Amino acid sequence: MARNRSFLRIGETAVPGKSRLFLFFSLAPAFAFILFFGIYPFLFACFYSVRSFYFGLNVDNVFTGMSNYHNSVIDPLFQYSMFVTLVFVIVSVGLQLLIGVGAAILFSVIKTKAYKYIQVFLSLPLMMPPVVTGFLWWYLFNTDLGIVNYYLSYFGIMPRNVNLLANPITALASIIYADVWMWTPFIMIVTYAAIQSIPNDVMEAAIIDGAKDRHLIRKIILPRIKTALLVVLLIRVIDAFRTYDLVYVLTGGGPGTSTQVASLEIYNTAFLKWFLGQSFAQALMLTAILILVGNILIYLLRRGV
Amino acid sequence: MVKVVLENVGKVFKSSKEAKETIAVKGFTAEFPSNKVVGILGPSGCGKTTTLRAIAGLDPPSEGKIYFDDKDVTYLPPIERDAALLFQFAVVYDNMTVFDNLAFPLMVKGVEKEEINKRVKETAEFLGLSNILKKKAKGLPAGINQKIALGRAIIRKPKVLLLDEPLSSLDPESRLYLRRELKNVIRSMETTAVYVTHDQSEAMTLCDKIAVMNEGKVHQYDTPENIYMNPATTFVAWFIGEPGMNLIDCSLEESEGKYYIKIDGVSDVSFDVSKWSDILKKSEKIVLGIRPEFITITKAYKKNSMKGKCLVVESFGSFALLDILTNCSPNNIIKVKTPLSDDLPKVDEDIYLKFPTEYIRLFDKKSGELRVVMTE
Amino acid sequence: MKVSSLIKFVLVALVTLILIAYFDLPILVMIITAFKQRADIFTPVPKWIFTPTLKNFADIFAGTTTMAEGTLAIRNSLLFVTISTVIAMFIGSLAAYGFSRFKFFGREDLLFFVLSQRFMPGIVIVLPMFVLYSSVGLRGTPLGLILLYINAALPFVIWMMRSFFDEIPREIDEAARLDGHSWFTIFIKFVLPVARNGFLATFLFSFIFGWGEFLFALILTTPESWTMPIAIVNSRVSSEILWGQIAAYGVISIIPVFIIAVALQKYLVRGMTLGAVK
Amino acid sequence: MAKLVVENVTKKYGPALTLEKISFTAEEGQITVLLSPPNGGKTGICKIVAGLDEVDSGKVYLGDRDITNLEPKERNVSMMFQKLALYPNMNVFENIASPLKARHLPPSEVKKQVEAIANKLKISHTLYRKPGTLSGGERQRVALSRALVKSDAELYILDEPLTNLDAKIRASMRAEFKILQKEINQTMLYATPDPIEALSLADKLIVLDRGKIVQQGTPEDIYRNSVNKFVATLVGYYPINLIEGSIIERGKKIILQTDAFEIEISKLRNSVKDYINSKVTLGLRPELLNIAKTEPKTQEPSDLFYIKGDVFEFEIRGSDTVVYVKINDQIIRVLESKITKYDTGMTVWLQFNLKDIYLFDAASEQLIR
Repeated sequence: MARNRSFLRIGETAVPGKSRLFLFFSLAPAFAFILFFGIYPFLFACFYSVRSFYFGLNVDNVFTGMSNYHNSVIDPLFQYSMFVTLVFVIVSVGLQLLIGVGAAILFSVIKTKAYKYIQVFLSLPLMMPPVVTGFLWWYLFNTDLGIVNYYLSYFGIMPRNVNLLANPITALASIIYADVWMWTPFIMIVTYAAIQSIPNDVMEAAIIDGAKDRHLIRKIILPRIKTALLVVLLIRVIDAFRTYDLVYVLTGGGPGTSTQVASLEIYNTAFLKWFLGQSFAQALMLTAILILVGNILIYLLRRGV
Repeated sequence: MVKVVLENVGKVFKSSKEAKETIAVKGFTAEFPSNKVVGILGPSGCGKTTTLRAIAGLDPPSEGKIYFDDKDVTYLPPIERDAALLFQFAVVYDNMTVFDNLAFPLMVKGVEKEEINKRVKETAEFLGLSNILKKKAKGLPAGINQKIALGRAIIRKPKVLLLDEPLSSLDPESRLYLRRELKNVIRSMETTAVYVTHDQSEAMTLCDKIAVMNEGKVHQYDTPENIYMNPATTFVAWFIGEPGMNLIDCSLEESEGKYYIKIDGVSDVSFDVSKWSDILKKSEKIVLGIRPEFITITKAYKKNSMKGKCLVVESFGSFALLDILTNCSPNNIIKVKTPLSDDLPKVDEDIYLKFPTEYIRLFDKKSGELRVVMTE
Repeated sequence: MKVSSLIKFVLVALVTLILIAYFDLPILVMIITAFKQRADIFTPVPKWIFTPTLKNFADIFAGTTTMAEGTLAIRNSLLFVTISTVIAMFIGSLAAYGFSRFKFFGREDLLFFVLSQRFMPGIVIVLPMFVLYSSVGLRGTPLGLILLYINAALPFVIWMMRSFFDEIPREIDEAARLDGHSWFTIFIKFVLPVARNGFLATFLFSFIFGWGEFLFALILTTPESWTMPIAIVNSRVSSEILWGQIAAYGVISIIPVFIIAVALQKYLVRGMTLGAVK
Repeated sequence: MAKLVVENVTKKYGPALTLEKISFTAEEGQITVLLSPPNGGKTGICKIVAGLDEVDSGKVYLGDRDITNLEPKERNVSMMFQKLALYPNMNVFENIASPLKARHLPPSEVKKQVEAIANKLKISHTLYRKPGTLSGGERQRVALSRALVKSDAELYILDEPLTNLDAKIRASMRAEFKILQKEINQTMLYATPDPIEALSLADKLIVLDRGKIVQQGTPEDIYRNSVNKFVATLVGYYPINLIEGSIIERGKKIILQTDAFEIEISKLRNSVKDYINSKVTLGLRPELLNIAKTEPKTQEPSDLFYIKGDVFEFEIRGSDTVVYVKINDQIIRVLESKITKYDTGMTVWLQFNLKDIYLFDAASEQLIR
């Protein structure tokens, strides 16, 4: 019975010699990469996050305990960047969820055959390189040339010469707007697919039972796509926490530091102050948040979507 | 309590990819009498489920009309037809309790709470589900699931009950059990039931009338006995019965003013068919059909019997199934079903087959249609 | 009955149109701008009708402007991303096959460890690599970036390919083993061909992700090894913003991606959720 | 061709299934059939013999070789899978050729052997098509060809080869397979959940219940002397009637008393003497029961029993009739292998022979006789 606990199995069975060799060689290259490019940087960051490590500057690289962490936490700039990130994540992902799920339900309830083609059009923003997206919106929000300003003033919503990216509130709103533009299709498409994966039988049975659209949505559709929704939500939350490129291009963190999200703040600590030690500390704190969210996601994935 | 009338119902599926059309059902015309169970029987892909879905209103037919009594329902949505449908794989709403499952059809209609409670209780009682009403419907055995689905179907007392192979996904034991249950329910409910299945014993036991389908066409719509005794086409002859009819090529021959059927490739077997010569003369080629259970075997030669070699003997408790190698065409193996006895032929033994005249059916080879029933 | 379904149709059509306008109009504006003359861009009122020109594209390819790095960056992007994706596909598929076919102690944990790499903030990886590359001279080299890109693509490839392999009945492998084939032959000749659609989809997704990658390239490239996103960002630095050329550049950058996107519609959801939602 | 010996094989397959001390022999040139309901352990045994699953303990011998720890390809066995496992990316020819190619046979030889087996199984016309375009029956034949093309395999393992087919085609394939087996005359291990297939094909039948062998022997023997209720229920042509009752002694007679009827079984005194006054289950096979429409003349004493009852209902299935006879609220199924019509409620006499009755101990479910 001891062999029952064998480490290596094919399907339900312990792996015999030659198969074991193949298993090793199948995993080895990938793990060589992941260990080196995943684990090494992480350990490196951990090690230097507790040292006064300045890159290229003539500063003593010494152990400083938790002071990098401490200084980051009490740094108003870092605090503010975490706050902006949080606002960005909540508002942006919230809007995406609202519009995306709504559109997905609409399309599934009307059962249009054209969805296939509609999806192609709606998925385009998703495929754009983020930098191009950032640029595009930078152009669209441009005071003199952008169509956003033009049409907003055309319909009398605001004067033409307001620079939306120059005001802390509207700048953040603009970033959120662009992010919603970019990621809502993701939520919509995934939700739509989740709804489609509800067995046809179940939907038809409910229809035969006399269910109307609102019953279908409330009693059949929503309960069955719960988990899938949570998964996309978490993926979005994690990615939104890491957002870098869009903000970098659109506002560069400005005006001032008003849209300085966490990734940008860390980047600046590293490449403006060249204080890599502190930037590691900040990065690891961000990682900690992501690990927390990620673990919930992993728990859900393990339970099965 | 309505009669369902299908008038020349047809369904064509268009595949946008290959610009190809698949004819699923063609010219289905039949009347399903009220308060009876009608079976639609056929191999998979014969169009039986398509027909059922058209009656349910899930996919309207591409041609023809469907009436419930005199009302044209061809294009009505399911909700307005008052028909219930049971799927092959039982559908339960597994995020709800059993109670909520049963209550669902009433709830969406906006029936009063008290009335719902009462009817759910009644239905649960009737089907023996009372003790699990509070359970989540998830993870119950398939047999129970199908019962819940059945409960959901009958709780709103539908006029028409449609069943799409509801038993085929169950294990044999619960299948037998649920089959009897189903029979009770249908009898006590006064509803017109349409039962789709590929399993002939299910159709034969449950249904008052059966429509046998193949490749979109109805081959025969008749009582189970007639379908068994006088199959309308060679397909029905082959499909019904376990095993189905032996189908043997023959030719019509004339001698001294009399007409005989002779089996191709066998010289000394013939049957007098003078009485039907007018009908048979119209056929280019004739197929003789005889059920394995009606063939008699002897070890010694008798007049008008056919020689064969026994290839396979399978004994089945009370009877045996023999595969006999003969010179017949198109298939040189004739199946014989015979009661188990001590002088059963052995493998490789030569035996003689005799076809009792009254069980012989003659078909037209080209159209496959039944031409002559040799009973008098 | 008829009237209500007509209203429903109109309503839905309207919402669909609004959604398409919301999501595709900005892209349309970019495409239009790419074909505009300078004079047509700098107008107070957006011009929807104008005489199109190919000058912006021609300038990029001729290198006659300040965006001389343009064609180089296009070439770099194509090269780095293709090479890294191809390598990641093979390494990753092999590992995915191992994960799919063998049960071994800690398999699940290992798989989720792989997944966690996908959710690591890029900055945590790139800063240490910046230090390391600086010291070993890999900074600014194609090799350095390609290695990082391979690593970045691996979690995605492993998870996607595993979900495709899981759909292939184990009996295929077992039958091939009984036929007497070796594991490696089974993987290459029996399993991979069956998963070829999934393989292609995974490849294309990885390509798209690599194509749009920004942070690693920003920190680890020099003008000779700039990729397209970096070239675009840096074009803003010049004294006058060449809107037409930047738009043309953007159009070039989205062409391969859009072609792929149309081809990938069937696998879109799977790719975006690492196979978690099918 | 070789003899397969499985000795004390034990293997845990998760919480639902454990193979426990499986021991049996598959004789040279015979079909040994493993029969069990789904998830009874058949597939596990097939895979262990094939080398796809490793045993926890126990030994597997093929001929005089110990193959317990050999890789599948070193065992010289061939297997056909329930799910067929045809290679969808290869055409039929390449599928069948796969085992030959793995041995690096010259192409001309491969072609010759593939064509020979394809001919024998009547699939020559499909050789250059992909499996996806074939009908269910054709696919089955391709999978069988691929298993049989290794003509020097010492053992052929067939894991539910006919299960996926339509009932109609399955019956005809069964007979064809029987002829084929006679022709190629190889050692075969054949798993199936279908008792009819098992009874028809087996030289030796092994009945499994949740990972344990409950009975092995010839099909006839297992059918006649099923060791317990499980085997009696599984191995038959129609579900057996099971009637609760008890054995009592009345004077010198031994009586089997059930809710439905009483019969005298004094002749079985020797077998049932330990069970007097205890609860038993009477098993009556529907196919071994007869119905008389008129009252038979009884000649005492006789081994034939006649029990009066009335027809509750009857069903015509294919060319058989199932009659439900009601006797004191007990319903007994009778299978007649012909079509007979009855009126519901009419009085009939159920007729069976003493030698055809099964008695099981109600508690242990084991056969008493």
